[in-house]
Amino acid sequence: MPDLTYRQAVSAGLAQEMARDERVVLLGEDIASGGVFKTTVGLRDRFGPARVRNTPISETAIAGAAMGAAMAGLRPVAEIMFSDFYGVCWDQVAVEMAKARYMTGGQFGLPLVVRGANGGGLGFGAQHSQAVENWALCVPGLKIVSPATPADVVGLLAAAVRDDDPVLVFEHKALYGTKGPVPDGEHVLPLGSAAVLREGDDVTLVALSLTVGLCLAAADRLAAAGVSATVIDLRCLVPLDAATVLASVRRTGHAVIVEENPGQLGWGAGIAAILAEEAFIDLDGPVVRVSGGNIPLPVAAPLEAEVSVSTDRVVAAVSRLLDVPVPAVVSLA
Amino acid sequence: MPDLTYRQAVSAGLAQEMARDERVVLLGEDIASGGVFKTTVGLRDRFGPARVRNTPISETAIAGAAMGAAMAGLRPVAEIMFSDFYGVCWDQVAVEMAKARYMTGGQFGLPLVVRGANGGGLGFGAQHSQAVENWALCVPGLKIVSPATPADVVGLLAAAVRDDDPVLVFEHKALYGTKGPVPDGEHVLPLGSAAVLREGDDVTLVALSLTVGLCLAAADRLAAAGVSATVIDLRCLVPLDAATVLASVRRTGHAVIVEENPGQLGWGAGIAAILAEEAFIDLDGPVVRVSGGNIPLPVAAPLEAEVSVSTDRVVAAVSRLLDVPVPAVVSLA
Amino acid sequence: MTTGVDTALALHLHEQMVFIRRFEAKVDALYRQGRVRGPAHLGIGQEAVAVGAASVLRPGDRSIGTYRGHAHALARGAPPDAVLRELLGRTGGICAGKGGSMHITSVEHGYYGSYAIIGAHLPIACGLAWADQIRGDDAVTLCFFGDGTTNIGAFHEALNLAAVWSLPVVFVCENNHYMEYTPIADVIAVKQPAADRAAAYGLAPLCVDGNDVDAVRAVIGAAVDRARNGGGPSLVEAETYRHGGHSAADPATYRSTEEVAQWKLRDPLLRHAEQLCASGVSDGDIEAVTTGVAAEIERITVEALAAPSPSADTAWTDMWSDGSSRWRN
Amino acid sequence: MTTGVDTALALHLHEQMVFIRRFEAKVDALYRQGRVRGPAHLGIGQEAVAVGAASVLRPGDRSIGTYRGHAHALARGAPPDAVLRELLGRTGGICAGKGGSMHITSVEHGYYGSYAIIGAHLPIACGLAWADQIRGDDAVTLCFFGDGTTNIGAFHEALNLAAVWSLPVVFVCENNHYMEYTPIADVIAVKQPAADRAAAYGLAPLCVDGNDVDAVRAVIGAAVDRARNGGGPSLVEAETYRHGGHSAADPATYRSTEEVAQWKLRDPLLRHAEQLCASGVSDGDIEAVTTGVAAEIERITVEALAAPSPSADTAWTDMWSDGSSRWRN
Ligand SMILES: Cc1ncc(C[n+]2csc(CCOP(=O)(O)OP(=O)(O)O)c2C)c(N)n1
Ligand SMILES: Cc1ncc(C[n+]2csc(CCOP(=O)(O)OP(=O)(O)O)c2C)c(N)n1
Ligand SMILES: [Mg+2]
Ligand SMILES: [Mg+2]
Repeated sequence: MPDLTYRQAVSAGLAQEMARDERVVLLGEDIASGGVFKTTVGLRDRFGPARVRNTPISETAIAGAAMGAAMAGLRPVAEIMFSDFYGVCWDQVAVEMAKARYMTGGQFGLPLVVRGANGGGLGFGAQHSQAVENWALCVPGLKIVSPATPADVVGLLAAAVRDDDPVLVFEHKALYGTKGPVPDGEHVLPLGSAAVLREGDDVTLVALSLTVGLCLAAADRLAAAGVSATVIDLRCLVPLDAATVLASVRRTGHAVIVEENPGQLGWGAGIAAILAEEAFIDLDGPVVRVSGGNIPLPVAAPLEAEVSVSTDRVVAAVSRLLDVPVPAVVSLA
Repeated sequence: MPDLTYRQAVSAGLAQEMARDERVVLLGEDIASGGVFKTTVGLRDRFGPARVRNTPISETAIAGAAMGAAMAGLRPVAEIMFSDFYGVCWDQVAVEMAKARYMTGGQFGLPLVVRGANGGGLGFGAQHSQAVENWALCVPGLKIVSPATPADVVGLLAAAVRDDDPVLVFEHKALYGTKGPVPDGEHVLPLGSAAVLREGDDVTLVALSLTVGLCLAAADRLAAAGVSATVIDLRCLVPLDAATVLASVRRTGHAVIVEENPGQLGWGAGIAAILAEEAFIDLDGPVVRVSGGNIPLPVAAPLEAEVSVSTDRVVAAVSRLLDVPVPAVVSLA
Repeated sequence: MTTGVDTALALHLHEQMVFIRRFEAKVDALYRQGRVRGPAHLGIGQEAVAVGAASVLRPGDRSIGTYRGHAHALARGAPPDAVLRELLGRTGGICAGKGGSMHITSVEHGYYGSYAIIGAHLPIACGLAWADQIRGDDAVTLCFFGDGTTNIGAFHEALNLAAVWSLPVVFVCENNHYMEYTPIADVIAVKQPAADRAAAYGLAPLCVDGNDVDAVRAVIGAAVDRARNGGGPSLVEAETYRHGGHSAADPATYRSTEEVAQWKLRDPLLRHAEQLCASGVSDGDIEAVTTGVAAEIERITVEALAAPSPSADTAWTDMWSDGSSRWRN
Repeated sequence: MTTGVDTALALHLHEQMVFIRRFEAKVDALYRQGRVRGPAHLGIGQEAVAVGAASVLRPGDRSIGTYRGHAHALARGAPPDAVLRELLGRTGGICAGKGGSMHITSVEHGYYGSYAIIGAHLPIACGLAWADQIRGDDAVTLCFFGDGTTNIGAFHEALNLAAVWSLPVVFVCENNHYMEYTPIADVIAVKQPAADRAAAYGLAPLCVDGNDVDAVRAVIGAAVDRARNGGGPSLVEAETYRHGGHSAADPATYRSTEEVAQWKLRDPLLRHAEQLCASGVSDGDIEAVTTGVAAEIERITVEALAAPSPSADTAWTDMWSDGSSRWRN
């Protein structure tokens, strides 16, 4: 199991699938030279310029070309450099890709992937930091994947490429530099299967992407205070492994949902609504959400921190819910 | 109190504000001749071509021009003919308008309105029937209005025009033909104030736009079965009058949220999440959602009906929640 | 128009145009009877573009169009009864009742669908052509759209991408002089919405009389040949006119009766019938085409109207590739 | 460059260019020290465009630009210390710490902001100009963007709208020959990304050497005059080059050292200094400008670095027009 960074895992996952299936082709801005986030390094050299194509700054054309190519039998992977740029091609994604199969009565499928860098935390500001998976969750017809570890990057990206429906993969830009083991050989995970990363009895923490690490850290701190937490990484929003969340919450009686995005409306609300409807009888307390501020992301460090989710805020929310004192930060020394 | 149709109320509301403030200007496709939905009838003749401007088919330019004009002191009202077309200008709305005031440290405001026809029910199909208010609710920085009656169209549109922030007004295309009384003289409502249309003790029905009528009809049928329902029309999603909903649910102990959009993620999930977190202790049963199918809207009548919310489905959901027999349809004779 | 082969082809083109004309007239009538759900955008007056263009394609070539797409589907061979059933919301609809008039699609016949968001399908056309390019196939993609569509961003991005990647795609702008109710001249600063933009993508300006089916065949045929032989994309502007309103619901009062009358003199069917006569085809043979078409349309209409509605539960299929609409467990 | 007035102006332009150069060099250095949060896109090498263009504007005129916008803000008179504090995330930042390098804005000085989504501000520029047109003001809007931006849909829609509405706006494309890492020549099918597209909007192709501040003044000045006098929009392509990478984080290894060296010979500051000399300004006077600028930049840097970070609770202001961030009760 070699250790890869999350960004290397993107290249590795793409390479794995391109080697396996020559219908897999890439397109995006500056990807041929390795990409702005260095997530397509080496692929042009290995697979040639016909399969790794630079594009103009034309996200609508990128998304549309991916869709057309998928209709005609390729398996394109389009890069939308920052997921914020879905704004300029939202019609192609939400109104064309998501609906084409259905509205033609299933006359064709769209085996395509759109991937790019999502989320905040690096001071990129309001227009380069959004948690765009939530826009997509409003739109039936799109599968939504958001990996938290290098291994999951490879496994879920591979699954996305092999899937016959449009899959949006949201990589987290604040995780690109993180490292982790990736299984040797071909690695593929199923879509729609959440990972239970830690089992505990008192509360279920539901996380995705960046917030997985926050929840694991929070669980550590809570453990020191005698609170035992289950941590679930959803991995996918569509297909959603609601059963795993429901089963855990039925057992622990308490749920805290930790989402990076503004609380106004995001996937956390969707999970909370499912719990409030389907697990009501087993809930021993309110369904708590820890969300980002309802504000565009500011740049200055103390401001961005103020409006962002954090391990501290998760710990505080759980402590309040379970009515235990907030455990102090464990010293690393 | 003259009776106006909902579509006439749009023209009336715009005329009221244009007469009052000459900074109010309109732009959109085909609006000068009265508009595709006949919602701008007579305005070009009354206020002149400089203030009522036809545009090319360029929604990005329409939204952007509205934004720039607002920055420079006008109070533009842009028409996006079908709200589905927000897809082609989503960047302008979600990434520019919603964020500009904040990210410049408040150097300018954006007193603008974007309005258009939203929702399904008329067989317009997957690309002309979406409930787009949900996309907007994912994005802090946009006020969101969706009137259910002609009077509210005038009052809320007027408030939107007078507001100093960007306001999206979602008119419902299936309501354009409905009629209702509109107050004489100037009519303005506050933004962020829900309407309690009916008070009952057993359950709170939370509705918006098209679903308000469904809920009122459901409440009638439920009354015949001895169930007394409160019906709340949210009117706005941002600012959200959560207090009115919370107060009612605390009293009735039961909430059924009725939204037109796919349940995967929509404003109903946001309300459910608020209730599950803030009213948990007062809830006597699960928070129930009645939502549209997680599917693009089909065209054939029985198919569209199958995936859409209806009075029947609301009645059935309440009956199930309160464990009473489903009341039969009351004959109109 | 002198050989027997030519005459047979000319008669075939005529039959197609007449068929499409009569089909759409029937749709208009059914719409007025309240039998068509949702909008219906007819192309009456524009038939020569769809028919002429389709006639230069081979099986395996691809085409793609808009909500005003009945003609383009039928010209490629989409079964008219299945199209009609789609419009009427009956079983056997070509999109299973899920698309309606604006989304007629027949992949089996190379027609990759009708799109109802202005400009959205131009980038998709690039993708279709890109797939053929990558595989080294010599298929060509034809993409139809209107004059008003030249002002949306997707047009610009698609044309540029096609040119830069030298894709085997031919963009055909049907310039019928109006967006919905607004004359195109009001919303562009050039004379010709497509041709005057071609140079921005390094392309030649190509114009054709869109009401002359032979001219359409010649110009689009040459563009298709060029694309097939690796010569890259073209942008063709075909000048034409819709006799009716933007959709069946639009009385089109924004146009003068003189203007409409003027264009009806240039009706592509009339002109083609005249040419047929001139080339020696008898009035009787031309009549026979019309009679045959009318009978066929009557037949499929009766059958379609007799067909039941699709059952409600079919709403839940065709969503995902597994056929289901399940998004969670 | 013969009168005293001319010389004073020339020296002023020189000072502005030198100031912006030194300011950005300082930002680069601070970035390397890890003191700048988020990305920083420098325009070193392109100063003559911003300075020349701003010099033909009047108070009340509007300008608007991109993430590569430090120069454009400063050239309009935005206070450099407030800009620097914004980049460093200190109190007194011109956007209160909420914008950062990519969103520098100074409405007070007519600079309506820096936008980080490619092309998004071109339609916004149309709106600024539209407001002036409706009110009958004679203000002009200047809109800056890069070569790569000519390929996005918003460019097309904005140019067309401006032309059709005859808006008082001048679009200035700074053609620095690269999008991020990709040469513009790879992604267009014409030679000149802006000039070769002008005709599509009924506009004349206008080109200028963007490294020659006087040439910039002449060409953009004429376009501004035309717009001010009701002559409608222009599209100007200014050829230039960025000496560094796309952002401060980019080593720009995709360019040959020869290419960079070649362009550095055409450095707008060098050239302008030579012209100053030729017109009789002494080396000493030119030196003095540089020395003064250096001292000023040192001063604001020291002060900015000494300033505290903004307090966390200020994150919750400036959201809505009432100053709050409340979205529900
Ligand atoms: C993005 C978008 N904006 C607006 C519309 C509404 N609309 C439908 S058809 C049409 C006019 C299109 O004109 P043109 O391209 O000339 O095609 P034609 O209808 O004349 O065939 C408009 C504005 C739409 N469907 N999509
Ligand atoms: C819609 C969108 N796509 C992509 C990007 C990423 N991006 C930022 S700058 C840039 C290159 C822009 O090139 P150009 O217009 O030439 O301006 P320059 O940076 O050279 O000044 C790209 C692709 C973006 N910000 N927005
Ligand atoms: Mg047209
Ligand atoms: Mg550039």
